[in-house]
Amino acid sequence: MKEALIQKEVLILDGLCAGFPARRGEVRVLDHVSLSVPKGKITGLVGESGCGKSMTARAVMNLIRHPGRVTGGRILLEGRDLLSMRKKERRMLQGREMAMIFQDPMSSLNPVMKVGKQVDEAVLVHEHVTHAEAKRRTLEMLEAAGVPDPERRYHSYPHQLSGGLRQRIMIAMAMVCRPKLLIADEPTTALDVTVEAQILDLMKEMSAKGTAVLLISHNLGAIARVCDDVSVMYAGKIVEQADICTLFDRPRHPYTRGLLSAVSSLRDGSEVLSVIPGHVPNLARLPAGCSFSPRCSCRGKECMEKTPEMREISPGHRIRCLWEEPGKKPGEKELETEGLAAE
Amino acid sequence: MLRKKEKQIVSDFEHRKADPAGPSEISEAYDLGEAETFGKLMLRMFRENKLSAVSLLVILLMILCTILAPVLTPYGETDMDLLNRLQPPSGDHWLGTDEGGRDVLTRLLYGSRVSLMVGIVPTLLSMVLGALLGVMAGYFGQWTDTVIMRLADIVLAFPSMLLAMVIMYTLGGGLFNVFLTLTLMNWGSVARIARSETLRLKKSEFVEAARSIGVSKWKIIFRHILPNCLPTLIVLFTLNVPAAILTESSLSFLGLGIQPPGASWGLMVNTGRQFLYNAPWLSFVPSAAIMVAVLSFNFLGDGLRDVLDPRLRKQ
Amino acid sequence: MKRILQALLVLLLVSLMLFGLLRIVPGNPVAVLMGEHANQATIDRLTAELGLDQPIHVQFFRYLSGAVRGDFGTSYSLGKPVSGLMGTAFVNTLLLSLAAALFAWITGGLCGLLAAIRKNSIPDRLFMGFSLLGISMPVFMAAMILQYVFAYWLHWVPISGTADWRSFILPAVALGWNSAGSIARLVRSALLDTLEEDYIDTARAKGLGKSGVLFRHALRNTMLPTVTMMALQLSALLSGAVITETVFSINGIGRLAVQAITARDIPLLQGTVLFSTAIVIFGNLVADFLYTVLDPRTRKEA
Amino acid sequence: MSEVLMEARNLVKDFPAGRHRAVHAVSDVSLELQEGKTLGLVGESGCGKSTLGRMLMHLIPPDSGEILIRGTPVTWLSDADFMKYRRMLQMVFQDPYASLNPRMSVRSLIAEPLETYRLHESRQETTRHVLELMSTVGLPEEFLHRYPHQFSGGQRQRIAIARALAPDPDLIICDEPVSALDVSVQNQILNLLKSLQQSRGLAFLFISHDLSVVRFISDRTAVMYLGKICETGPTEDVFREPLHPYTRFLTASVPMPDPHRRQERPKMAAGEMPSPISPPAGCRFHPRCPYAMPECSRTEPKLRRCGERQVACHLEK
Repeated sequence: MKEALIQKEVLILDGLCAGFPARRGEVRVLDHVSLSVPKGKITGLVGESGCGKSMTARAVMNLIRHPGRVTGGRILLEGRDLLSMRKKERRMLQGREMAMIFQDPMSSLNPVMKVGKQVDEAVLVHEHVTHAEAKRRTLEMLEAAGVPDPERRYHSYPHQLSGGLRQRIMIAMAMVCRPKLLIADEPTTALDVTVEAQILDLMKEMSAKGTAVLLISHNLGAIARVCDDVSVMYAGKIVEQADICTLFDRPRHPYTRGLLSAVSSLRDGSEVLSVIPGHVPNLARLPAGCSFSPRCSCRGKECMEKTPEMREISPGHRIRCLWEEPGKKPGEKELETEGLAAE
Repeated sequence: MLRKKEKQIVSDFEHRKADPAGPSEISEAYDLGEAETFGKLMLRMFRENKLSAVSLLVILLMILCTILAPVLTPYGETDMDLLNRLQPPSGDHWLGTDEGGRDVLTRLLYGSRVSLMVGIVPTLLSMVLGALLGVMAGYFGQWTDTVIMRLADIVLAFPSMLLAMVIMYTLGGGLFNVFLTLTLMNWGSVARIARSETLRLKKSEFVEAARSIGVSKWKIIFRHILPNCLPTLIVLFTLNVPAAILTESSLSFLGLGIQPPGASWGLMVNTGRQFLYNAPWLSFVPSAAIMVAVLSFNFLGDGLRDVLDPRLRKQ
Repeated sequence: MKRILQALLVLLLVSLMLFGLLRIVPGNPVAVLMGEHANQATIDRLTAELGLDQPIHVQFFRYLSGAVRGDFGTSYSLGKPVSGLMGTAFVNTLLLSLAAALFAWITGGLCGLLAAIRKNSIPDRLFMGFSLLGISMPVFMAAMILQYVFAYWLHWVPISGTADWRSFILPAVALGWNSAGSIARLVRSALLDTLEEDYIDTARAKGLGKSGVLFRHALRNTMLPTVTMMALQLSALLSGAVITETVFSINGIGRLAVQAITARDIPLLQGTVLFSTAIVIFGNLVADFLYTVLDPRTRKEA
Repeated sequence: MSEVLMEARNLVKDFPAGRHRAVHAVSDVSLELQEGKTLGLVGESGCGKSTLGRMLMHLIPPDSGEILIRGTPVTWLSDADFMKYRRMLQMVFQDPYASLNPRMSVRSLIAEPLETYRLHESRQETTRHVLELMSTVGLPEEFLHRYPHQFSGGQRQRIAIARALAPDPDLIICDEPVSALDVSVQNQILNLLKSLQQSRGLAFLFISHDLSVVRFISDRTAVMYLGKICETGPTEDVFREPLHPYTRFLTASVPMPDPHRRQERPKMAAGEMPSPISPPAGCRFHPRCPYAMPECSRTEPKLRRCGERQVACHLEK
């Protein structure tokens, strides 16, 4: 227990694997995912649809849907391994020590229950307090989450609220027990930009109060705005990991470079946008060797034979790529418009 | 019931359609790339749901028996044998004889003609009628919708048995009138479902896209809307057939359906009921036949629904 | 309010259609009633007495204004006012249907619930088999088997009639089995669907256990489709009552309707069918209202 | 200055929402689309931009106002009479998973407009044209007889584009064509659209909530808020120096993919866009506007011209 107290890392994923049975063997959705989420910081997890980032969140919260399951690795919350815990023990941590908010704030709230009651519930499950006390805590939290007129909103049903307000309710619900870890799975994807900015600010505020946040997003802009460290995911694997400035200034993995130049070419006024050719591979039929190799512009012969391991290239900067020399600059600006060329 | 994986795929797929921004990792991982022709779909259904395969076999067997009835039994449908009345099942009469000494098995086989036809023909008619009216109501809206759906409301407000009784009373008994009655009774619910499907499809982007090109109304209905309603309608068909068989048997049981000396399973139960205590097989054998037929269609319908249209489960 | 008006409109149209249907029957009903040997003068006198010589719309309005006041005319065959006949029959049908509905809702609901919780287990298979049997078996078959086994064979309950409460047990089970099957299947699939909703994940992420998720979040949402279904089952129950009442010789509305048809007694038939339909329409109204109570999304904004 | 291809004058559209209430989706919107140019239409969800696109497309009739194509009023033409203008304008929809009929093959999807306008005599000619279109948008020939569910989002959007190109239109209305796609695929589609525009002299109305996408593809940009246009102008001007406070707010809200510039964003308007059922009186943005003056809640600012730009704000006079 002592160790847990001095530990800075709230959440550590160590070689986490998850998958589900398919017709032939097993489809591996998460392949040795390792990352850590330190206290008081926002850690980003970025990738395109289908890369496994939501699955990571669900694995931590024990929400993987049947028939998917965790097949290996460890999930450590302040040093305690969640996977070896008893079911009930693990459940009691959920909502109290770690909480989650979801992508779609409409479908994530129970439509037939007043939102205030739904927040109350989070308190009542974990603490032996009166309903009045729970309500007081709820109102306090709604206020902190920036819900205007909390007393009135307490009695609203989800369909009566706007998307931004619903997401604030979700955040209040997640934070009401003051968890040590908050997992946010695409919290702003369903929202408009102006509201997105407000929600991101709110998350920043929460992390400043000491909560460790794992922010999952496909939006590099949102990641750049609030995160301290970032992991980039591709086809179930983490391909690059660094602090935010290093990742945006000196990306090393060709996929990260491709993503970044795709986004930045949209703004720097170039006539032709930079693209990554082809599209995300089907997890059931991953290419041999490096999963990214078919789309990689600087792949060598060995890329299609040898599976790269994660390795540290400078303190805190890890990549999963076979290319040794940084001077090589693999994957710099590609002017390929033929999207299907690589198929 | 047995197909979690399939359901998962479908639900994930639906989910992805509904919310394209939402990454759906599981469906990505599955191979959705293969085209599913109708044959492949059936194969998948049979692989995943053995019961539905068995049911289809039973139904085909029943139809075969119906056609081959004259070959399969040495007795005629109405051959009386007053010396052998109310005989229990024996070597000569596998399922015994009735109060007129007629062979029960023979009458069962001939009766299946009526019962299966009554199951299929009016259901088909009511599907066509209901689907057309429902699609029109949904697509054109306004007064077309009001008129058609009020009519459907009226039909659906009656307890179905009582409506059937009134119509049969007005028209008189007989096979053709049973067809007519069942068609009039059943189109309403089909129309309702077809309408709600149409409303859903009408809002879909591909119909809007067709309208933006300038495709004509009827072409949109026949090329875009009806083909997409088809899975729902097929499933509905297999679920309505057993309902029709049950209704006919109930009508005949009350003496309001098929008239003697014709044979239908319901009628056989009706006449057999007088001898319930000394010759119970007279009522129970045709009842069991009805049940087997209905069960088979229900199983088949369940299987089809799971493959073709998981949304229907809620209705 | 709008729903009530709509229901009244449907009821009006239903009575109109019923009236029309029963007037298409070829031949003068009075002549049929009197038999072959009646003389023309008597037939004419009786026709005039019953108002059957009036134009059809006059007959309809006369009937309608009577029906609103509770007067459904006089039964041809029994010679008594239809409303009185229906009064006694209604009590029996009500008792039977209520008992059947109770049986259907409780067993159906429980079976569906347990089957969904223990999805793909042996109890699930058993409950679903029981349900499928219910919806696949003709009502008369269920009735006859129950009658044969429990009344004729085991003598646990009376064979027929309405002598005491025990005689209602078999008819209620026979009648309710079918509905129980439909309800069980619906509850099961609705609950399984609800359990896949996103807000169930939210509840689990909050740390709620299985029962908490089920009772606090899933059940109420599962109720929504179920309530509509239960109202629909009312129509099925009244349909089935016709058969059950016949098999068990219960003097109810359904049996009255069958008797009316056999005796070609139009006022009686019209009265019973109209009355049953009114009950169904009323049941749907209640379901609509319940739905509004259960689902805040359908409520009007204050 | 190029010719005006399509013009909308004072379009209004309300949708009924229960008793005595209406969603004021589009209120008094005027805009011009020029031949061969792209107009970007940006705004948050629910601001009425899609409704506007559908009105221009003749899919829903406006309550009042006028639509002109090359100077001819077409607003109240019946569907049959409008047919001759249909060929000139086509549409690409947001959701590539929903905008293609799942039961039609690629061939019949792309051939549908060709058949509707009876552009070819024979089936072979139609097929040849379909193949030509497929190669234009970068789809290999062997996909001809496949069905939509066999394709990824980006490929489907290519099919939708080929379909829109089929009758050789002058204007394509793109309703959020890339918002359902991942970044790398999104860029492929945007490149395709831009090169098509240049090679074929197409005009686009590009509806999107994504400012950077609009910035890349548009010549001019119009910003919509709660059913009204609050600012229009050449894209670079609008983005570099927004005049309307809402535009300023919007451009500042977009998160930059650059961790060094995160604190640049000024903290401005809070809250969300109010419901279009009861829009605020006066300037519709005033409840959220940091510069709101008493006048703003009383009178509605008109769209005023200043140079090449137009802005509806009391501050800009």
